[in-house]
Amino acid sequence: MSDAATAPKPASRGLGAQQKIWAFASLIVLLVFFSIASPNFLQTTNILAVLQATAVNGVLAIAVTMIIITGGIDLSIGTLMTFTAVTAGMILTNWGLPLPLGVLGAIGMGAFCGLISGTLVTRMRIPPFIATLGMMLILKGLSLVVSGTRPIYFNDTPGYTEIAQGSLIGDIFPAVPVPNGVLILFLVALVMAWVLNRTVLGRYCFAMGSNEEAVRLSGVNTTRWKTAIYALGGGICGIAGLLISSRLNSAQPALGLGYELDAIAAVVIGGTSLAGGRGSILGTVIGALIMAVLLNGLRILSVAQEWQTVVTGIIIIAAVYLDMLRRDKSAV
Amino acid sequence: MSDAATAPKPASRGLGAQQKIWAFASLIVLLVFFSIASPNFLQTTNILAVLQATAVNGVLAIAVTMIIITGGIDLSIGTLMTFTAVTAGMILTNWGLPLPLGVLGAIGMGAFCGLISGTLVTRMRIPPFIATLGMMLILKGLSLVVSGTRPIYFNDTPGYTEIAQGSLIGDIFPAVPVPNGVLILFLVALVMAWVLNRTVLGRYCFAMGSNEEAVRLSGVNTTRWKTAIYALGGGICGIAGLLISSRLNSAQPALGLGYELDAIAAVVIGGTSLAGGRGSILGTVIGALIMAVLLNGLRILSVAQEWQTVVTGIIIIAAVYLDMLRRDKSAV
Amino acid sequence: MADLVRMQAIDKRFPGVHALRAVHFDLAPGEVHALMGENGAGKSTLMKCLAGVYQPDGGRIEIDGAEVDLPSPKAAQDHGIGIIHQELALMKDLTVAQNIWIGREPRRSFGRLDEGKLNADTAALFAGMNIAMDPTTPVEGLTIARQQMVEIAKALSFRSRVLVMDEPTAALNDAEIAELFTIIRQLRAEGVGIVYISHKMDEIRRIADRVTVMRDGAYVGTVDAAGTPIGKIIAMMVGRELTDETAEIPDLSGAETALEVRGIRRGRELRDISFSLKKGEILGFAGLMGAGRTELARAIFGADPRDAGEILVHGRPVAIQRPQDAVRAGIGYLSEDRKHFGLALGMDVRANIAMASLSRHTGRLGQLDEAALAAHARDYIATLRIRTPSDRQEVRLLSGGNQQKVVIAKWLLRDCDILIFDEPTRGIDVGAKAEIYRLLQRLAADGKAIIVISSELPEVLRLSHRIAVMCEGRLTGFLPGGPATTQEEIMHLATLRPDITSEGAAA
Amino acid sequence: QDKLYIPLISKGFQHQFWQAVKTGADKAGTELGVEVSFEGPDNETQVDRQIDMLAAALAKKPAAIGFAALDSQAAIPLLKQAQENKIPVIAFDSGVDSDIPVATAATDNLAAAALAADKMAELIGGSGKVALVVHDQTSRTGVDRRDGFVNQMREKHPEVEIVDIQYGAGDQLQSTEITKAILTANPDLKGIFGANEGSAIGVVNGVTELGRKDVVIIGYDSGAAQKAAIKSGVMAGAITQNPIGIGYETVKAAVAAAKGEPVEKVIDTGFYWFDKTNIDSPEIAAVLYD
Ligand SMILES: Nc1ncnc2c1ncn2[C@@H]1O[C@H](COP(=O)(O)OP(=O)(O)OP(=O)(O)O)[C@@H](O)[C@H]1O
Ligand SMILES: Nc1ncnc2c1ncn2[C@@H]1O[C@H](COP(=O)(O)OP(=O)(O)OP(=O)(O)O)[C@@H](O)[C@H]1O
Ligand SMILES: O[C@@H]1[C@H](O)[C@H](O)CO[C@H]1O
Ligand SMILES: [Mg+2]
Ligand SMILES: [Mg+2]
Repeated sequence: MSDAATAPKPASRGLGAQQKIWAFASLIVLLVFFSIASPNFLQTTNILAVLQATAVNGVLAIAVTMIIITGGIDLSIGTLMTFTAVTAGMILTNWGLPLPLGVLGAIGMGAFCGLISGTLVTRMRIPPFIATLGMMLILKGLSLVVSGTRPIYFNDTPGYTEIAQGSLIGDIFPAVPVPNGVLILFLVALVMAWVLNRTVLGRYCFAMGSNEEAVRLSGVNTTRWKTAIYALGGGICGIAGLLISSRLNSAQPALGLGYELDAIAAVVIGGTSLAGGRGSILGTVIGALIMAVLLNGLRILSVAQEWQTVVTGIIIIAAVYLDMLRRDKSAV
Repeated sequence: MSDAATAPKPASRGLGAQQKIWAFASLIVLLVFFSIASPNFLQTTNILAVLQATAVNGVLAIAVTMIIITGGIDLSIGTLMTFTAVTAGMILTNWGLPLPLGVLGAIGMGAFCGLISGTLVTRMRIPPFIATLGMMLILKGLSLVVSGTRPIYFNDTPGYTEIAQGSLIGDIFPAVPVPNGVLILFLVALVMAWVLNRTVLGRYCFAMGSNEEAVRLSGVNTTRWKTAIYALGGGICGIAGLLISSRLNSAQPALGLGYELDAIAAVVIGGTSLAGGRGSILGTVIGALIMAVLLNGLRILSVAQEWQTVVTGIIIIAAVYLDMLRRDKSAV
Repeated sequence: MADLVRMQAIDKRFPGVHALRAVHFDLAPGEVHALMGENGAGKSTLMKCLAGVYQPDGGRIEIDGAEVDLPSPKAAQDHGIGIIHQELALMKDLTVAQNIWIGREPRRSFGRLDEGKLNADTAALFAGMNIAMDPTTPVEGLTIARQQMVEIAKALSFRSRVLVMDEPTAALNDAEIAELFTIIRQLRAEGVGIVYISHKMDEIRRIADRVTVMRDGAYVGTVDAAGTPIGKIIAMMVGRELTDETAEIPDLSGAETALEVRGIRRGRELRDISFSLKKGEILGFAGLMGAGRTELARAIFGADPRDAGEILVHGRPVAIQRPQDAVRAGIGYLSEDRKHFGLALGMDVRANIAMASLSRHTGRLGQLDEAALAAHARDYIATLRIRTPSDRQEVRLLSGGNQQKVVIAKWLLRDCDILIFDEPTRGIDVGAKAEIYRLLQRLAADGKAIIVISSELPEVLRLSHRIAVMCEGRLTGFLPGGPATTQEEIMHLATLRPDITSEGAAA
Repeated sequence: QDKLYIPLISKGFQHQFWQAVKTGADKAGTELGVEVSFEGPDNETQVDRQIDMLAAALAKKPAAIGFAALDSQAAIPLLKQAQENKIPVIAFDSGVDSDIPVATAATDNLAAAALAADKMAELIGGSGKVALVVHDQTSRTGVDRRDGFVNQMREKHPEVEIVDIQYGAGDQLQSTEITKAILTANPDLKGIFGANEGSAIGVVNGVTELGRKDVVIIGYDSGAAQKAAIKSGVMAGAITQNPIGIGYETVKAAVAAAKGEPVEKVIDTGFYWFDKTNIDSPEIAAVLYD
């Protein structure tokens, strides 16, 4: 399409682009450091392991990136992921329906729950932090209720583990057995980057994050668009739910809490502003990679767990500080 | 004091007052409901247990209320609480110093860590969410490092458990053995309500939360004041650290994560706006009480644990929704 | 006698913009020195350098003949420099009094606030300014005009030796402006040096002693206010002569009705308002502050709820509950508060211009036609002379007047049949103002129906084909546009409060 | 209405292990005609949450109470309150450092982990590198299983080198990533011990994802996935406790104590090694859960 090629980049990306580069620099520094520190780090299998480890957090982070750009937040993404996994488990294992229905069911349930969060935020005007904190608890409880507090295994759906663990790429190029989970992460990232930068939905994300009232007074149905963005985020959480449950070959109903903070950290390390109005998917993916590389590297170096935590905290602050340093002082 | 009586009330409190009444209504509804539903609920021992359960979360919530009113957030309050408890443990148990030094040490360490968070937020311009997310991890790790991943017991400091568990009031009026922890919660609340409504520091909290740039342009050293507010919040986390470790007669180094969300939920249920600029300590205390009553009541009714989670989520949303309902529709 | 302030060869660059090029400015004690220039000429930037908000990249600032360094607003305050910023900088959650004394609140021991003294001092300050305002009102509920009064009161409270007023009257009506001028004259008599920035040319005659003109970030010259014809000052500003045209009132007797409003009501703010508007007509709304014109516009547009009332567009009733209903029905509304209601400040010029029209440039998958949006943006940047390095510049980096033009462009692009402009020339320079007047006339000639709300009576008179006047939520009458109507007639209707007899008769 | 009421305050709730304890408790409740409730915090760090649960349980005036202390000292004031109100306390899963509990139904985690160490040494041929993936760095069960395993190796199998111990919160996904990192850093690793169900599954996943077939995996607890891994040979074997038995015995002892009958002070519910060979035997099958 010619217009995509000729059109200059939107400003939100102009700024975003620089940020990405900075987050990217942090990533490179970490990669170089760990490569030197451990000869085992830069092996194909380990690189694949790092990518694989990025997939779930990366997809969740993408889900919440858009929402954060609107100036909102979604704390329920972790437990929603679990709830969608449980949903897939119910459909496939308990009801014995075919795989595609399980996939659609998980994504649909994610979108539906996102719709509820979105409705709470828009129509009922509950601050996103509280609406999604409530949803986080509700979904956590419901996952346990629905599953009967028991993991649901996918043993009867043999294709299920292929979703994250198989390798379509490896089938074609056996030298690079990139797991499907990673492929899905990059596909989701590509699609969402397109949505954010090229579509009207993405434009409204940035605009509402910048000044929602001005957008409303421009005749835009902000209620509907914002609700749609939460629903879309929920649908993407459904993809994360499929990934994690495929990897574990089971829906683990007790898991999920805490995943939201990791995802949000990835988003912010990637240069998206929690105040809304600016951010990028590429940044988020780099942020998720930074976190995965960091944890993997520290584990390979056998850094004691307690120090791993300390170092992660420092790196999160440092990565964002680097980003601040280059920003215009007067920028808000 | 005549001028206090004649002076019209500041608007920020005027608004706050209404909100408090609504949160208060939710609290009363819960109390009435549980009293009817279970004869065991309205016993003195249970009421005291509820109050005792409110103490730690309440003090933490007060610590973060001020920070939220400035438009910031502090996610590190939970692990900072733990770190101050570990500090007290080091001072009292490992070094064998006298009790007052342990108390001062915990509060001082809290203030110091708050100072660091504040500096990250103000001087290094790192968004509060990230600065304190990083601090949350750093302090979590450091608690484990310093304690050697083992609880530190206060068996050699016999007075220590008295801090939260003794009852000065009970010594005087044996009929109402209100634990000191509860007394401390109310003292902290009183002092902080005074600070927030009657002092310059409090005024700048509201002002910065309302429009920080305007305050800065008015010649106020916002950097210094905001840093001070984070330090004060940290000091109060130190009090929470003393309370929890006194209650457990031990500093539990792994505890703390997740407490920040409960505290923030209490603050928001109490009518303080996460956008900054408005809020009250009384509201926060009521918010913390609502959460404690709710959990205790559900337990007394033997509601299944997974449903407890669901109900808590719903009530958090409902309490804030009630508050929204009465607000002017056009208010942002 | 040494100059109070002397700014020499001040230079200031922003990324992509050379905002000040070796600008000179001086101020004597006891003078009102007007600083003039087109939107984006650099007036606010120069004064922000003096107020310690920006650090100049070059040049020197002297106060009482001694060079000073002004690294912060506080440092400037300590030198006796006070400023009223062009953009309101208030804390909406605080009261009026708390806003005025922020950073200087009367204290007692232990950092305790003396709230009683705070409010008493404010009451005294307001009394001196002849303003009736309760010091304990939260700022949030105030209209822009009243917020502006608070800013002025705040600046006065400093008892500064140098007082910078950056478009203080942009939101004020004539009575308030007169009040302000009384205060300014009094300060001048006390020896205060006042820098006065405004786009209202008549004010220069009334209040200024000297005028310094800037253009494109450069110093053009300083002239005596009394002895220099306005036309010459304008020529210095815009680099050419402007011709002033008056409105020709078209014959609209055969035109069809575009908008009809029947019995709009809301509480005490809007009381049973009905009127109609024809295609090709410009209907001016005049009234004092608080008359309810903005409220009426927002109610028609669906931005605020109504208690009662019907709206007919092209003769057909339309249910307008929310702004999107209005826009769908072909109504556009340009708000009086661009910062809060008009612009996504963090986004670029192109995105803001496109904001109301995205649905028209969206493909089947929701993809945007960026090329078309870019072309539109560049068109409007050219036609409205928006001073911006490119259509990708973030709007927050534009000068106030240029931001206003972006909002206008947004509604022009949307191409509504009915346009409501609320204070469309607020903060806009003379040259641009004339362009906007011409634009409105052209739009009307093209068959658009236009409502213009303005607090500047000359503007209402100059633009309107018909004038509606409001007072306290009521429509008190209509007057014909053009030279036949006088300001006095408008003021009469604008102060026509319902008298006891009519209230009694209604009951 | 006259039904005895016996609350169990456990260390956890969501883990399958605790659900198995609950199953045993419910079973005893039905058989003995008493009302049983079961509650525990989200994770084993939340000592004060457990105390609040205990307080609420005491307010319900129970006939007796079952308690699996996260930190035995922290609960002492409330346990004293129970004693004063003549509510017998039965400790389960791990002991309480106090003479208040009238009985304790627990597993000796130190001994159980030592058995795992013996089996590991045997299966890797007496020497080589091994690693541990443990669920928690601070909780009693995590610490005991780690120390039990490590000390036994040090004392009895000095040829075996423990190269790494990492903690995955019992979260399968985290434990998977940890396992992969450990294997990357130590390509010549011979065996990994996963110290609870989630950790053990994580180890299995990590080893499988890396396509390694030469690593000896020893697990802990049971659950469907772990049982399958043992049957398929991916996991060499595991230690199981008797969670259903723990729950059952706790309620049984509580009822007896409430009725003033004598109870045994220590009820050893035992632990067992199970592998491919004995997994289907009736004694083992009875102590496993899905
Ligand atoms: N922080 C900034 N970053 C980038 N450009 C800026 C910044 N502030 C001002 N500018 C630019 O500097 C120029 C001068 O702006 P300034 O606000 O001083 O104009 P002004 O004369 O006050 O105009 P107006 O009459 O519209 O208020 C404009 O082109 C504006 O876009
Ligand atoms: N003195 C006042 N104090 C508080 N609120 C006021 C005051 N005057 C007006 N208002 C509020 O403003 C509303 C309408 O005022 P507004 O200024 O928007 O009307 P307007 O005719 O559009 O005037 P403007 O010239 O400011 O646009 C009133 O209904 C009232 O709510
Ligand atoms: O074995 C159980 C569970 O695995 C739980 O994770 C911790 O407590 C232990 O006793
Ligand atoms: Mg200006
Ligand atoms: Mg108005």
